[in-house]
Amino acid sequence: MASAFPPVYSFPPLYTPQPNALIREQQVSTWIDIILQYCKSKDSWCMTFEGSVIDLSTLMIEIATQGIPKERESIFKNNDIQRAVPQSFMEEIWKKLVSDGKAISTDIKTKNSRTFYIFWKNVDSWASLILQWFETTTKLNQVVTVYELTQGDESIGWEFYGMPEPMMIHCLKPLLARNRATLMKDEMGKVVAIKVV
Amino acid sequence: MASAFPPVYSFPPLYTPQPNALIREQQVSTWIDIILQYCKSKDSWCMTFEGSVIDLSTLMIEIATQGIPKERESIFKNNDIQRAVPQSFMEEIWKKLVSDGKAISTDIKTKNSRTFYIFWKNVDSWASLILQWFETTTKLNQVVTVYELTQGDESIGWEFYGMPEPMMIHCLKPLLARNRATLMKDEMGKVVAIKVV
Amino acid sequence: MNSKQVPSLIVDRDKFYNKNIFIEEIAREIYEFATSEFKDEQQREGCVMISLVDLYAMYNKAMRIGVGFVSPLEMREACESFERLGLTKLKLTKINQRILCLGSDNALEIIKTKIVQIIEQFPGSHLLQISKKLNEYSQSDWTIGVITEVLQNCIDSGILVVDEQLTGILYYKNLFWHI
Amino acid sequence: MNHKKFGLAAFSNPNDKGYADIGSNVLNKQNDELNNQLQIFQKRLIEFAKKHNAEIKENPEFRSKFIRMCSIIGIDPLQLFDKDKHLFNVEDFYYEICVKIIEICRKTKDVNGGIISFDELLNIYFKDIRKINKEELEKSINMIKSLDGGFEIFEIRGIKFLRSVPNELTSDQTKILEICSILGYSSISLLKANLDWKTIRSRSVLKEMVSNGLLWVDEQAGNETLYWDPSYITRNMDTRNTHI
Repeated sequence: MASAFPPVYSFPPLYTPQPNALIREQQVSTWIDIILQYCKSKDSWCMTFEGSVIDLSTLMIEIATQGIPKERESIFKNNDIQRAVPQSFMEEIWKKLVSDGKAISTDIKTKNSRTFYIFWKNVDSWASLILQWFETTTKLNQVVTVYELTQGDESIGWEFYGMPEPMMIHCLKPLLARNRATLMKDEMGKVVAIKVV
Repeated sequence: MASAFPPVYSFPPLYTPQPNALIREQQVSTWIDIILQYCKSKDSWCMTFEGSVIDLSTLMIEIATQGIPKERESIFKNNDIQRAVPQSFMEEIWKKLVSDGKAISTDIKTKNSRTFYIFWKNVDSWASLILQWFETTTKLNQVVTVYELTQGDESIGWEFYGMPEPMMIHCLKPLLARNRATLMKDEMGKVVAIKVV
Repeated sequence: MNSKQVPSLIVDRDKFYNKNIFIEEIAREIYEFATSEFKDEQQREGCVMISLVDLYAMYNKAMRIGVGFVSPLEMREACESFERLGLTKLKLTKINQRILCLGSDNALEIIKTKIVQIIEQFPGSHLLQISKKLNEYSQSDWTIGVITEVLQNCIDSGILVVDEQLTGILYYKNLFWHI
Repeated sequence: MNHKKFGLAAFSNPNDKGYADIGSNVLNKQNDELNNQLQIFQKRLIEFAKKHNAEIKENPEFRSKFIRMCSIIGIDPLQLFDKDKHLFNVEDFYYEICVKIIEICRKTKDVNGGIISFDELLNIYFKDIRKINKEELEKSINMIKSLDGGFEIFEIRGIKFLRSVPNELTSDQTKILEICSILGYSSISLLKANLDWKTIRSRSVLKEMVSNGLLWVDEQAGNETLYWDPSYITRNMDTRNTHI
């Protein structure tokens, strides 16, 4: 498991916030790289504040039934070298991830959630890829449900296959901004479908 | 308390030995001024290596009873700006204080002590003042005990009032050199009295 | 010699069998490259300053792939011949007797002034903060080395003093001691 | 994973060596595909460069476009030209190493304070670009010296290092790096045990080195703060953990 990480992951001081400002900046960006690569390698869209990748629906069920999610393997804990990132430093890493646009709170409206969608590709790249899907599948000018786009058979093999819907909608923003996409909402205001022109 | 210090005392670089040699020299003399002024304002004759002013007898008692003196406010630690002079730099400052004759080890023979008598007036000035005292009090040509000179009623109001005896004897050196003073010792070789002509 | 194509920025060493001519040609090319590469800095900051080491990497990467890299020595000789060739906007200067830089007139003084201004405004800044302030509009890594040297120069001349903390070296204007 | 879906974005981060994929088949497959694509692309690029050698040489505009394309897709143009099948000029070999060394030193300076071991340069940074040996590396560094940029080679316990910042190490700093070269770290008690240093001295030198970015602090080792040498990150790298 640890071998899937870059060598710096086994470097004990990586887990202590470095006092030297120049090093600290590098250190935070090292953590960001590690998180993005990890999520990508695990085919995961979500990570908890504590650093566990997780299927969002599983998490919901755990919280609903036990009140708290169960303990999971965390990227911030390295048992091989017995080091762990302290909470305050996690805050700092998440703050930077969010401000860099590489993570957003899963509670997109309130931004209160302690779970994050992770963008191991940036939003623009996802948007281009989605556009490419519409072109390849000749779905341009057709109404396509978000479900179809993220879970449908025609998306199998595409990198965004399985992407949670709110994240997908977030990734459509660049297309909306360029007036290439229109969103369709149901009576509750929830986005259910999309048309790309 | 901090307001008793000059503005430079709140200047963070004061606490780092400056790499520029010319600046460093002035920095050390700034420290010396601060130390002398501080001792004077506190009516103190002694300072520990760590920068606390102290009544020598109190210190003796602490060392005798607890083995080490208790922690005190130190001039080298500025909590307002969270800076402290590193020990190696303290060494440098003390070295200069001693070589300038502005401090001597309280252990006058071995010079081993980590406590210093501080001369916020130089030895010659003290000597003249003492001479003046002998003249004013018309004690010339009389044998006067060191106790009388430093603690006697006739010394009240004189700047050297309360000066530790070994320090006083050190201050008499210029008078001895000019053959204006003679020391009287007890059977142990300890100076107990003095005659000034 | 260099006028088959217009305008030919790229010099192909295979065409030159005479070393002096080659050095002259790359001198012009380096000069033009540096001038155009740092046009923005020149306009915005009023000066250009880059260490020869960094320029060496940039110049070869940008201009010499495919025609053959120049050697460090050739680069140095070329820069040394600027004046003789009438290329006067950029000069070789050695900062702090240790780092060779290519700079425009008074570049060191101009950058010093800027850095000291920043430090006066933000006493206790460290290298990263200073370079971010200095490069507010363009984050160019190469300047870090120059900034370090300029800071060192300010310390050597007593304009700045340091506060050594674990966060790094924090810089202050020397307000209390004579230079 | 759909093959067609590897757009240019897949190449977007050239410095990312990816992770060794021992535990993850998916990642393995991904990387294989990525590497295949990369190799095919590189081959094409080299073929293209050979075919259009003359144009590239003659036409500066074309050349700068060609080089820009290389960097847009995240390929260091230097990677395309290796020692044996060099496209243009064989004697440029050392000069290209010089350029690469300078770039590596600049890129890693914030992490290592400007000090990097020969081993790290050779085994980590030059590994994927070009196979070179110690002598070639040293020869190149000596060439760089004529640029007066403060580059110096020094040795600690027989291990060669390159210093790319002009601050010479003090003898105390060197001694600490010597201790670090054994265990990876140093500490006040280690310095006491090995060099008989007093706490004050150790503390002030260690602090100075952290301040200068030469050491990283580790507060999770129990009673004592450990000060790690960043060159340890790659020193013990298992070769099977890196792919070519």
